[in-house]
Amino acid sequence: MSRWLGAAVVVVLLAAVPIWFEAFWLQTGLFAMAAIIAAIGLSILVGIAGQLSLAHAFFVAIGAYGYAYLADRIPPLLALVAAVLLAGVAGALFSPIAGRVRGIYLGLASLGLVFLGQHIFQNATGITGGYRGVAVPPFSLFGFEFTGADGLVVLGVPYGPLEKLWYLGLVLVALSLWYGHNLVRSRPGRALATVRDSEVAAATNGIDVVRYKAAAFTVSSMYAGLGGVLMALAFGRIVPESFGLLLSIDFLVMVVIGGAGSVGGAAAGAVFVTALPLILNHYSGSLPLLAEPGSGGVGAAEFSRLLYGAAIVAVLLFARDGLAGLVHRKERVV
Amino acid sequence: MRRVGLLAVVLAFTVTACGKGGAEEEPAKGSGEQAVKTGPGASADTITLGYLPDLSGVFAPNGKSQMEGANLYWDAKNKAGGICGRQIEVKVQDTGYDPQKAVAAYQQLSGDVIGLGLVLGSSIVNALLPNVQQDQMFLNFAGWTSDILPSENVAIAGTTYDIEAINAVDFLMKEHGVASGDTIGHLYFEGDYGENALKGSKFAAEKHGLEILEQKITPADQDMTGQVSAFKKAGVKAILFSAAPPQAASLAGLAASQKLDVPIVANGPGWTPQLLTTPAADAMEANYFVVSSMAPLSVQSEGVTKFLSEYQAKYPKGTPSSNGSLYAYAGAQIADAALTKACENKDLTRKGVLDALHSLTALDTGGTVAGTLDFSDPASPPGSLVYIAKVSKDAPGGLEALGEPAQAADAEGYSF
Amino acid sequence: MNQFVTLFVGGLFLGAIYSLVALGFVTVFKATHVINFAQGSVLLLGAYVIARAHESVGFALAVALGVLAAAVASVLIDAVLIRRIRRADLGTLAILTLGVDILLATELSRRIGTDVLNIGAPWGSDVTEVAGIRVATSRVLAGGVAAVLVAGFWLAFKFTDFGIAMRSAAEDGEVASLMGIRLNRVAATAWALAGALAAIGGLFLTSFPAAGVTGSVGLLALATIPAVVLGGFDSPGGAVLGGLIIGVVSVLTAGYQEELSFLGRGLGGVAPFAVMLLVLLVRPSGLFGTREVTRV
Amino acid sequence: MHDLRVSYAGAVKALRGVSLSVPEGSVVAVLGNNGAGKSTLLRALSGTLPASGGAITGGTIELRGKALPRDDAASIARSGLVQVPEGRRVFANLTVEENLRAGGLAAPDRAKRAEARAWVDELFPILRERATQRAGLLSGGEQQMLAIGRALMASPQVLLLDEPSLGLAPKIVERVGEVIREINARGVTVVLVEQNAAMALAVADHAVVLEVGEVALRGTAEELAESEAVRERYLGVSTQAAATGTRVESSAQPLAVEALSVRFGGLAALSDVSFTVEPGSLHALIGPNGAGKSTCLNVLSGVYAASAGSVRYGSHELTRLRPHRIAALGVARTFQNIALSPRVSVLDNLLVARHRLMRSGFLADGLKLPRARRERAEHEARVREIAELLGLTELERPVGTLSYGTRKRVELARALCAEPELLLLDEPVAGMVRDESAAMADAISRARAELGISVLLVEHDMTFVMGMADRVTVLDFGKRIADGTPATVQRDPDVLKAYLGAAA
Repeated sequence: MSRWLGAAVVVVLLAAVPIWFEAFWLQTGLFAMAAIIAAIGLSILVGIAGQLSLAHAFFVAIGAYGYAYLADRIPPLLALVAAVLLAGVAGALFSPIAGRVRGIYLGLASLGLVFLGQHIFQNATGITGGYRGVAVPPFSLFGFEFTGADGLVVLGVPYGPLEKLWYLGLVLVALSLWYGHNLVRSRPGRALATVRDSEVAAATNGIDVVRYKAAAFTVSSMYAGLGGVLMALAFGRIVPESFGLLLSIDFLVMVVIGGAGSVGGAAAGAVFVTALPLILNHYSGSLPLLAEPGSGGVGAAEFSRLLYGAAIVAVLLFARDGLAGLVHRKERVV
Repeated sequence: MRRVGLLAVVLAFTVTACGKGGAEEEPAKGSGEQAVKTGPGASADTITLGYLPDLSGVFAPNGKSQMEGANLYWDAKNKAGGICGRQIEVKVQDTGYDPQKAVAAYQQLSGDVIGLGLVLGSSIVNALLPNVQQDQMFLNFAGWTSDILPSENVAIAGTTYDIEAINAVDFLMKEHGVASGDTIGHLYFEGDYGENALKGSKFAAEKHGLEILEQKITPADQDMTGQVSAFKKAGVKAILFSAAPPQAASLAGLAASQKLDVPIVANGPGWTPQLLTTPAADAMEANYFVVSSMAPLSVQSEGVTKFLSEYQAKYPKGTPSSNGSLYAYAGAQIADAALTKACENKDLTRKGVLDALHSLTALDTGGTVAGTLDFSDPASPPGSLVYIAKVSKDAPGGLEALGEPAQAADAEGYSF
Repeated sequence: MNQFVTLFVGGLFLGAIYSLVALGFVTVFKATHVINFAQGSVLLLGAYVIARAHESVGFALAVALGVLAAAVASVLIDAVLIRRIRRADLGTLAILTLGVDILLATELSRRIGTDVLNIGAPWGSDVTEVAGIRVATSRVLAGGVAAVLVAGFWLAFKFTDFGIAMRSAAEDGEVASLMGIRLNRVAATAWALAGALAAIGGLFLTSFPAAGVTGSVGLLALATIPAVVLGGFDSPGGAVLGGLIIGVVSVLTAGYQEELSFLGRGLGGVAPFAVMLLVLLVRPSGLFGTREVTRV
Repeated sequence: MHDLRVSYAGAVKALRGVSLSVPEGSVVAVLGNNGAGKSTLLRALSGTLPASGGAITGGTIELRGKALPRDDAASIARSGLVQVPEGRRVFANLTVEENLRAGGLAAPDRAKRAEARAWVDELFPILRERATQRAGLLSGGEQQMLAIGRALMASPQVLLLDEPSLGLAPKIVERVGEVIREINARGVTVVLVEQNAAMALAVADHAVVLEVGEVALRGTAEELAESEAVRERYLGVSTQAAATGTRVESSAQPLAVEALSVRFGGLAALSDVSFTVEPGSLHALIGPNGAGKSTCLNVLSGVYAASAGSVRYGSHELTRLRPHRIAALGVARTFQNIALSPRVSVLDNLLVARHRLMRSGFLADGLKLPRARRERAEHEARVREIAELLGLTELERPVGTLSYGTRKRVELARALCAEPELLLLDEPVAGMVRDESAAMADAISRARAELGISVLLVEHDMTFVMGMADRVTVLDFGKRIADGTPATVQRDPDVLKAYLGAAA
């Protein structure tokens, strides 16, 4: 009973955010939501299935570009679904390598995909617009446009694209968390965890290891694709530079400091990694330690970068189960 | 449940702390001559300008010197009384050259500023443009690509990379004996800057029957061995350069070492005085030229002299650069002119400033930017003249202007 | 043809520098099973110290200082951080070094700021003519130094007590410790060597024909990742060969950009990764890497 | 060594107060079954416990009155206590010469090193001949010589030998025995850890028998060799053959192994082995360490590829199937080293075995469709039944937090949850105390009776096997040396020899 009440309070509060918070917070929140969705996917791949991947940014880009390209041609909702499927197909196509190459070789091989992707996005100007990028068509659902054009006002607050996207983001995040939670404790989820802990044990329990590795890549890429679509919508315009190595690394950091294999941890890691620099920047004026931008000394941007590095080191040294481990103090497992 | 309760309290607290502030325009208050209509970013005693440089990403060095230039200008302006009685406040947000951060940074600034004094990078401007248009803000773009045209909101100090490249080809043909049928190499960055310059050089090449040998690189490429070798094999008569200083040093040094003794003409961002401390300094002094609408610091114009003296007073240890601090300085001059004009029009709203900007048809920057600037047509860059300068170890900033700013005849027929 | 030879030779010399950095990766991996992503910022640190010090203490001493600084920094990463979670999995250790890399690289680029620091090499932009091909002297020297160092490494690995301790520890750490080999000492030595190699790699990567030390030089170490993977993570020979291959591939794809323009321009940075992917498809553990064995 | 206590990861108590004193210049043998704590004892002595997640929780270790450090293997080695690890573990990619040099790094000085080198050359002339070859290319026996030689290079005062006879031919084992005596003759104290009681008792002065982390017997070698208790432990002789299980009604098909051979590189792990598991029977596959039992099991479950021969389950040829296909035929197995997911709950670990019986996939399960929920509920109910059959409670706990014995039972339960027709068990009672192993035997028998399955059991513990098997196949050095009922096998002279050596 109290759980339902608590959930209801959280839902109401989250739904009220656009009424109270300024555009900056909505924008930051949307980026965090996009990161949460994609990070859950990577957590399934790295944490549950034990397949190290540095290619996540590539699959995020497939989702983002896929949506931007398709939404001009088919209804945006279909474009969203198609973009997610497209990312899934890209993940499945990578599975011959994923099936053959193991461990750190897989991680670094997948790194190659990010560089190849960047090259393709820069050069396939017909679809991606090259370095100029492409405008992302606004989302619409059964004729309801996610733009400010309809002049919708709620409680005195004009509802523009950010306010509307906020709700789309909430729904997508909720669905992603729900699916992720279900998956972890389901037949395929158990199969993936067994593949991670012992491929031999998995195989002798009737699990087709190669197929499940490919499936893990596919599902994870579909998550990445969905995250990519939301990211594209939050941006309004996407350029190749957004989907580079740094983004891939960020995703891996989210998963590791969140606590590999924990869906909730990945979400927490995503919020931390995405929002930390934005929020530090936001408050840079009120933090006495930081130098004014442009005045030399340690500025907010450098400070947040240093904090990011220090957080990675600290979490790995002192909280090995990541942020998720801090919440659930579990018995230490061998 | 206790956790949820706590969360609710925290949230409620945050909510009350930062309720969504309205951003309505205030009607003209007061009476008589003082009645100036204001909007977001302008009050009775301050005008707030937003700056979105890159302070932590790949162009952080540029970003820092740009902020030096901007601060220099506005500090002096404020000391002299500000603009129509109002002090200018500068709000800076770092973009890290990351469109995602830039969008968030913009959202953070947008409620409080009247316009954007400087934004670095065309991918960032592209990402911001939908919002900027909706907010009717003016935006001073650091980066000279014509991709951004036509946009009502964007102001560029001077001309664009493609026009620079056309002028560069013209210069090579007139002064360095490049003739129809020759091949010119063009080494350019992937992305807006390089590819915009390439558009110009291709236009000029077609017009004059020249061949262009393209070599595209990325900022991560630091060693031009392969590129120089390709140029040498093709027997290029000259090289156009649209990349960054580290690549310039590598290119010039390698060309000299491979006995590829041809002129290299670079766009503005291809130069920094630091290059004179590299081993390639001699090679650059012999063959390196820069085409830019920003004045080389050796030009003795009123604006540049003023800039230099102010700069040395404020940053005795700093090194002024023409596409960093001087550019932001010139950008501030433009913003100043638009704001002043808007104030004269009694309309310090964002729209008012934008209209004021477009009414400037012959803005004289005192020579920091070549020629006078005309902002009336959003479809073409405000300036069309360029300085051509030669590397010289003795000149301030390492560049010595070759003659007065000029414009190649070809540029007239060029469509953006 | 002449162009091909010029490019090929240029690529080999560039590759020789990559080989040094890659050898550092492999040394650390063999001794401690860590993928050291901090190699890039250690490289930057070495180059930075050389560039800052050469004016006051002279080039030779500056190089010594730079190498020392990089080696010490590298050892500290191992001794202070890695050692505490030595038995963590590969991914965790790799991310840990990434965190260190972010810290070190951020601070160094802040210090370097807008500057392009001259590394101060006495040979400047001199050029040497070898069999009709003109190559930057610094590259020839780099090739020579790389050859000497690689040979020295090989000899030391093969014949000295240290080399035997190192190889024993790499093959079976537990048994090595049973033989009285101090693993922490072996690890520290490996990290120190990797740091020193990175600094020397940094010296040559930032001297002519490159411009000098900028904040982004650390990223150059990324270019050696395909080299290491290509050669096989635990194979020093593979690292050297991989470095050479990557050098040649990137210079050739740049030089033949016109002919390869159907693949899109600007291939130089991508080609090494593409080659790496192709090699991994055929040999999942690189050219000379040891295959992972599944134990039951 | 006094009252030594060691535990792994706080859960498994591997040594529970072992005291042992080794007189200078003697040879002391430490005997015991798999999991008795022999290796743990050596790890504690040599300071390598932390590397395997163990820790000394009590007691002291002293060498000549001086306490040894607990976790610094290198300085222990340098202080003169040098170990020859189990399974030889030579540095395969180093040459023979380099291996010896590696050993010499712990020698106190150059002179000692040279002296040791001369001695090694004298002891093992073969190593001299093969000095420039890679150690990985040597035969098993030569590798053992090299491993001993490598340890001698450090001029040890005390030499610890961990299972030096493991997987070696009888002639070589004899040679190893001689070498140990020669080494001892030079004044080096030797601690010999062995499963091969015959060999160990032949060379040792004193011996102790460890059993589940405690000293069960101690005495001089002669006393122990004559002791009935030792015979019982190694051959299960005193257990009455009457206890043999009866065959159960079964839907399983016969498993026929014919002329099976497996080669790793040049090494023959199995050669020409044949036997048949009749439906509903409990068939035991036994043999000393390194005899090829586990290899055989790995081929049956598809983990290793056979070099020659065939394995047929009913009409299916298993050697050509991938493991998950074999599982789909109703063949389940357990692992000697426990291959459970430690961070996952017992329940979920058990449900993994239902994989082949369940149908829901990424869509149905992820979206929690009613079909998937119903399926899950049905299977969970069945899993709980089986867990109860094996006495498993606390199904929500992560497996990694359970004791070793319980984990072993979870491992068995998981195999049973697959509803197999044929169950392959790899050393189900290794490392268990007597009560635990009795409970395990009981669990296996009950499961067999209730579920009607055939069982192929690989085991070390003779007592355990003799009590329950219908039929026994004995392997030694990859070859079948006996096959028949427990009673016949127990009296087979080849078997006696394999277990107790020629002396028995």
